[in-house]
Amino acid sequence: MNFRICVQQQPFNHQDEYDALRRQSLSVGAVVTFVGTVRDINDDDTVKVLHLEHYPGMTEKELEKILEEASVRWQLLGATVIHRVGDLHPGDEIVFVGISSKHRGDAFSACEFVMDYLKTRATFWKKEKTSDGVRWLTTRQSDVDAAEAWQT
Amino acid sequence: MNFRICVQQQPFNHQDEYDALRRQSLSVGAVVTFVGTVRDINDDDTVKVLHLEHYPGMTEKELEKILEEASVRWQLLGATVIHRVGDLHPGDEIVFVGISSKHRGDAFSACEFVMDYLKTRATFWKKEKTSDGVRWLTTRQSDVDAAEAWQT
Amino acid sequence: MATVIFFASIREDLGTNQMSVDIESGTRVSALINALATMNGPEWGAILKAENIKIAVNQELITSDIELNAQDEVAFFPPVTGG
Amino acid sequence: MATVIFFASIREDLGTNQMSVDIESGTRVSALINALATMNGPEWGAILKAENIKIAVNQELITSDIELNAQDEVAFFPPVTGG
Repeated sequence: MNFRICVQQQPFNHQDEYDALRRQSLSVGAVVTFVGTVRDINDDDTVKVLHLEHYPGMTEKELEKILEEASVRWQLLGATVIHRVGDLHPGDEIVFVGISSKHRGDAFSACEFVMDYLKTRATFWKKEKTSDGVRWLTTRQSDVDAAEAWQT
Repeated sequence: MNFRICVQQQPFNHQDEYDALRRQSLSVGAVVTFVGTVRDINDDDTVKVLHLEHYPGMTEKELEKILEEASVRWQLLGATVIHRVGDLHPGDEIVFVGISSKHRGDAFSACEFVMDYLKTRATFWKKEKTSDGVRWLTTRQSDVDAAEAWQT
Repeated sequence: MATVIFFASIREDLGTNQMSVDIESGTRVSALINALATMNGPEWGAILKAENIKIAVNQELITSDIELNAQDEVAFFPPVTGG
Repeated sequence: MATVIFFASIREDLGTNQMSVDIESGTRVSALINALATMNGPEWGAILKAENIKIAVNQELITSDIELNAQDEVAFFPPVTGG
């Protein structure tokens, strides 16, 4: 089981990350990837810039814990999380989560689990510059609910 | 809502397919992709060649129906299914399913739904050449169960 | 003429992938199968009436013994295994 | 010296991102917050005692008023919003 965790300003290369997961071994039968991107409209306001801040050190530890838990719950062959920080713009990629496994059920579940936990546990914060001013985003109840659903 | 359905012998380009989904519109906030690949071992035998046959015409119609149903169940912005046919080898990509949407829950659910329905409804058949001879694969009960779980 | 096509293990078991069959509109699928067995040998009847065989008419799966039109495309195949 | 760090809206509200504070081992987190308010003004107490504030000690989230060691790294931040 191979983990790759990265917090970076620069864009990532989707094909490279996908290829690394796929080529983990010839046992790989399924690769699921998720990418979150900056939307042009959030809560009815036009987004100009999305600034992402994080807690260096703690973020990587939290992401590692999340991947550890995913690899206990499901049979995984590879898992990658890349999260960007700094100033992003509509259309930009924010986060990549990729999972490879023998069978598709494990990859689908683990990928969604990692995203749900990342949203509520990894130490990132978003600040939006919109047509209406600047605001720090607050936690969405739907994200809290999604993470809690894995605990039952 | 944009559909792309393709049955082809040649490999697909993962980055191109992902980019097309991501750039569907600036409303896209989530892209989930699934790729199924040929594993080197299946049911304890070493796989040398996996031959894929399909029913031209009916396959595309079935895939279209599956994407239609997914777009009724979830809020989607783009959906792509590419399935390869002909002779494939361990490590080769068999199928690509990609979904883009505003929010991640829709993309995750739709992508897994499309795969589960594709496995049980789209007119593809696999024939394996292994160290033990040649055999047509038979339906897995786990795939039937996965598809049925969406009907409740 | 109706077009009758076979896929995967069914195609291999029968040794043919496609044939044209003269049928009248209103012929039922079960009657077509019996006609194929009469023309080609009793093993055809056994193969095409096997329990888990799938039948599509004009590329739509059927689940009952419907009446065919003279120009229909009738396909016989095993359960699908793609993905 | 303990290192005290602030992130996101907390950092902006306090107007500082990091400071060093001389504490004795055994000092509770609540006592550290009171000391910060004494040093920097009562608004610090209000901000750092806000209901949904998160506190991490040595990069581990805490949920009770634990005792600190003299060299600990203590971080205050709002609920996370990444992904």
